[in-house]
Amino acid sequence: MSSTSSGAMEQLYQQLILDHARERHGYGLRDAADPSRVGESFQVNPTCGDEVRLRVELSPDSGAVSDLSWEGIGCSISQASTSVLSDLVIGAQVSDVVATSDRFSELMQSRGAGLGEEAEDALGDAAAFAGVSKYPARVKCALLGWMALRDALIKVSKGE
Amino acid sequence: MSSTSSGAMEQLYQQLILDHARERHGYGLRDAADPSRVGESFQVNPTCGDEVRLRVELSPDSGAVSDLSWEGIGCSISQASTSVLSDLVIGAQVSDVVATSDRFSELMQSRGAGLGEEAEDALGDAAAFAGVSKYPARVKCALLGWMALRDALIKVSKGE
Amino acid sequence: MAPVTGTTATAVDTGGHTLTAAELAAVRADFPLLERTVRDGRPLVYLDTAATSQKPQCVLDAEQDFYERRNAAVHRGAHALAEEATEAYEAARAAVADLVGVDAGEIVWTKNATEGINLVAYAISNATLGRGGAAAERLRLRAGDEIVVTEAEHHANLVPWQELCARTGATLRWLGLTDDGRIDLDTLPVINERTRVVAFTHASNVTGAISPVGPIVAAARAVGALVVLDACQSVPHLPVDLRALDVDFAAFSGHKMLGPTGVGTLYGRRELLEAMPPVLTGGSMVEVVTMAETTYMPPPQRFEAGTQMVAQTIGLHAAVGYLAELGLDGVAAHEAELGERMLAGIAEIPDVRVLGPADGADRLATVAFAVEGVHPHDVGQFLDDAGIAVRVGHHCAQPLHRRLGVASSARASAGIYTTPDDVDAFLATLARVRPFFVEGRA
Amino acid sequence: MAPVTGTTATAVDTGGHTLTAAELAAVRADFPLLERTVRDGRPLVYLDTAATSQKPQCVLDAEQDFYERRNAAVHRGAHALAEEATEAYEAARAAVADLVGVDAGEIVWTKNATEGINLVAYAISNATLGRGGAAAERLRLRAGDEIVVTEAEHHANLVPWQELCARTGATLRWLGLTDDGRIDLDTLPVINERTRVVAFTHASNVTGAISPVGPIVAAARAVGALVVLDACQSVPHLPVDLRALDVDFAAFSGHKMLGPTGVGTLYGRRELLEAMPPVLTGGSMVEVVTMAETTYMPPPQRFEAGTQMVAQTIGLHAAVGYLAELGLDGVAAHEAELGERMLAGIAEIPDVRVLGPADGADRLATVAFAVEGVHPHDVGQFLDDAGIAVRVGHHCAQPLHRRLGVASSARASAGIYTTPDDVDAFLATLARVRPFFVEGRA
Ligand SMILES: Cc1ncc(COP(=O)(O)O)c(C=O)c1O
Ligand SMILES: Cc1ncc(COP(=O)(O)O)c(C=O)c1O
Ligand code: FES
Ligand code: FES
Repeated sequence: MSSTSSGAMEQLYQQLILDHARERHGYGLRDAADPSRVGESFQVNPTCGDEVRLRVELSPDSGAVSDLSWEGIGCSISQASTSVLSDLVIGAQVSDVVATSDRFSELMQSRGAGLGEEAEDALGDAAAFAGVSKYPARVKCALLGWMALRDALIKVSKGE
Repeated sequence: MSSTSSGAMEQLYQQLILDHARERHGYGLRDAADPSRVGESFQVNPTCGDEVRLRVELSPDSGAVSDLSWEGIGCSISQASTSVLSDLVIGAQVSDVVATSDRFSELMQSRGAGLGEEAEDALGDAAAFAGVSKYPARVKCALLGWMALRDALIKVSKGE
Repeated sequence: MAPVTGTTATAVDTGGHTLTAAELAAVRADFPLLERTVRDGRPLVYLDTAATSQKPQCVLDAEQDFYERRNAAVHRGAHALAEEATEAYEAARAAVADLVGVDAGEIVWTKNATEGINLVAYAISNATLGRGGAAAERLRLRAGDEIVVTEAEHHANLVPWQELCARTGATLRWLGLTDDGRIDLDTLPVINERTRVVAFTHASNVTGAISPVGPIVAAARAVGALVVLDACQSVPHLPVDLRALDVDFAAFSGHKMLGPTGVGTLYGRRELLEAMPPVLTGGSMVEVVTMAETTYMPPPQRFEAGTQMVAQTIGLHAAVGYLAELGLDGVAAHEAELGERMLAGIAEIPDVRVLGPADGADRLATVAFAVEGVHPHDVGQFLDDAGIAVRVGHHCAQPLHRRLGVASSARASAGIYTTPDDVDAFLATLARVRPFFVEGRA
Repeated sequence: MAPVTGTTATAVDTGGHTLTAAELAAVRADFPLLERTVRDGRPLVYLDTAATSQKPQCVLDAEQDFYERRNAAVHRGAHALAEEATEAYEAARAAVADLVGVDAGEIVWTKNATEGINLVAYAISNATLGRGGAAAERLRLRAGDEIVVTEAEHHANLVPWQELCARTGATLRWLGLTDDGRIDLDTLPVINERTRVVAFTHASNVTGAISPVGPIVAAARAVGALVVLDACQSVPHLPVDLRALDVDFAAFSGHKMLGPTGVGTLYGRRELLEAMPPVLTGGSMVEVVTMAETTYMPPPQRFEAGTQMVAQTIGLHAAVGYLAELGLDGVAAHEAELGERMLAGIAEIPDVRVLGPADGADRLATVAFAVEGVHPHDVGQFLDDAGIAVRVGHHCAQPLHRRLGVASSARASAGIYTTPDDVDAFLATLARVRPFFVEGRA
């Protein structure tokens, strides 16, 4: 019986993750400057029942994410992941956001193998979640906010 | 691989059974002298789909079976058993018929053990079916006619 | 407990008392999986028995032996193998019936408890659509009819009734809960003369609370409602006599009672099964079939369409034999001791709250809990890292969690093979959870 | 045949050809039951594979290994065991999907094929009662709608449609048969613009006839009807590509394809599964549950309520691996040879008549027959006494038997492990049946 937590826990729950889980950047839904440029998505993780509601607002030329805010409940992984996402996405070009989101999904599907240094560097703080990919049951946690983001972007582009 | 049929087949399919299966005593439904003293039953063996329709007529005092006839399709065991039943039942007291039917059911449930000489003697030709009780899947064959008989007797007593 | 004939294996007879350390070691030796290690070599501490139990070797052997020596289609063939398979299959039914005090003809095989409950709901719904002739009259729902469940239900005993209501126009109502998760008998008046079915759990898979069956059945009987008992969590852990409980239907699952996956049981009072139209239809449950119409066999066959989970019923027979040999009263005594130990231990850990009854009376050794400020999934992950398997999530009981003011929880649950050391390892690791997540690391 | 990842065991790769004697001996060595004797020491000649197949050791081992090392509730836990169990369970789904050329998300686990067909029928019936919202619109039946089956169907693909008609008011119609038991394409005009579902068998479990899938599917497509294929007898014996066959649904059973009892498969075209309301409801198939209402997960989970037959899916994975390694074309070639041998042998026995196609083209090695003047049960009993296991009765196909002018029949059916010697032993004993019963004994 191990009596101290193994290194695996420190690797999974990096200090950056615990900090973001506490601070939750972007938390609290904000009203939009221009409702026609806003997309909102509500996602549930059916395994645990946790939820996120996420709102994006695009710049007038639709090229960039001018604002993003969210609310929800979930585990430290999901809360931290959505918090990091907020930092990465606000102000970024939509095309870059989509690329980051793809890369992050790929990282999550990597089953602990990672994506290599270069690709992970490009993920910035989101690379801290690499350890999650070792735990298939937690991958959905890390992706919950990102799925909401993708869905919200689709909605705003469709003008829903 | 046995190349001749084993003694088990001769024991199960006694010559008496094969003969009755061919001759089918009581076969062909007969009209009743007095319809108010007639009971009829239709039974299906759901495992094989075989059927029997059996008609009994009681004596005017209802004490005896004055006539019995039947029709149906089925295996040699079921045909022979109903044929033997006809011989045993026509002219017999209803109370004796019920006792014989109980004894025959018991024999069929005996899983090859039989009922002992005395009880089997009392069954007359129906004792030839003792071997059937070793084959659970065939017990219903031997009982098909007897079930119809019991049901027909109940019906006539209810005046249906 | 009446002795059950069939494959049994353990030498341990609890005599109704809790197990000695040596007896417990002997029991554990029967469960091969308990020897494995997880997460880089940590010994497994399996505290997820309420989700699914581990299986003793005799269950695996019984199934294997069936496949190696007797496998054949049952109730259909006249050849030697088919005879033997049919006999083994019906002996399993008799053993399960015996365990819960009913007749073999009242036991219907299902793939799990969920199917059993759905079977009752669909039979009622088919009766309402006119199937089953005059015999099914008493099952037909009419406008204004009500079905009553409780807020404590597993989704398996809630959603089928919601759907039945949606299909028929009946109304779903429910008994409420007290703050510690017990069925609140003050809400019994919800059961009224419009109530046609009362469906409730014998024991909660979240709070471990054992339901007050007597008063609920009495209320249902008083208005002539049918009673459906979800016995999933009781049959594996307590002596259960369904006849004495006076319920009309009860469902439970093999995989939670040391048996195989893929087999469950629906008990139905004989005259009700006889009145029910079939639900699944196909082979082995018919009498006469023409292209235009079909007549059906009597129960239980009427409800067993197609080739059944034969090998699994034989495995379940072995599990029932194993439980009966231990004695369910002994199982209950052993688990009660473990439950007390868990509750006492948790009470000493700051910021951990038990969801459900806090003391050991009328409850199972199934303990859901919340660690203040730490999400249950993170709690579970931390325990898992130490080799301790607990379940996290809503445990298929979202309304119950909502009622208790949380979205989800972590849950530790014990079985006959659980040791006091297992409980202690769990408690020691649980005490380190909040410091790890909330108080920050050195 | 695409190679299937997963547990496989045999060294035999047929390369699409029939088996040599040595290969056949190697295959048989994988099946422990085939070594047993019956009826006082007679070696078993198992010719009842169409009812249920025997299982290779690798299937038993895969199940046993699961219980001993990975048993846990799937899709519900975050602990290590649950992770491993979930992975094994989903890998099994992918393997089955691969075998029949569809996507894993289109495979729903059922307890048997019968449940799979009933699932489709109840989804349609629930849609007709208004469940499933706008998406389910295309599944709703209206007055005047028709469902078409054939006279060749197993009760499993007939009675559920009769019951669906009884529940909804739709009308059942059927394609007729030729005198040798094949679907009579002259009756195709029965399929018309009122037809909403066409359900038929890929291969008959009585006559062995393989159905003309192309023309029937074309007729159904022409009027926009859904096509449901009963693939119970085809998937175990032939290479089957469901996408190429262009059917909407297909059901088959694990126990007939070298796998365990208690597990079956329903294939459903993705957009149809997505449009279907759930049938069985309960845990693991819901998203948000309140006391008042519930939202459901996407397929296939939507149709998998409660704890599934997990160990059995893992056993089935091993069976699929075994079949794939043999190669279904090789299986078919081997069995075709045995079928020809049976048909040729029977043709030489006086007063024995084959029910179904008399030559080997487009048929399985499943041969039903009648011995003039001897009831099939007596035929079966006589064969059984010599250790030869055949099936007797109506084989869950009463209308088919009625159409062929008999109430029941005896049936011999071969599998990959059947030998020419098995067939010869059967023929030799069959030749002695009529003399024993009809010609009187010396
Ligand atoms: C053609 C056919 N359809 C359906 C079935 C039903 O399969 P199961 O009994 O496994 O549900 C069978 C086998 O019994 C069959 O042969
Ligand atoms: C109380 C209760 N009811 C019903 C069920 C459903 O059982 P199963 O998933 O075996 O159908 C469970 C277990 O999951 C349970 O704990
Ligand atoms: S556990 Fe629910 S989102 Fe992580
Ligand atoms: S086989 Fe049908 S009655 Fe004997």
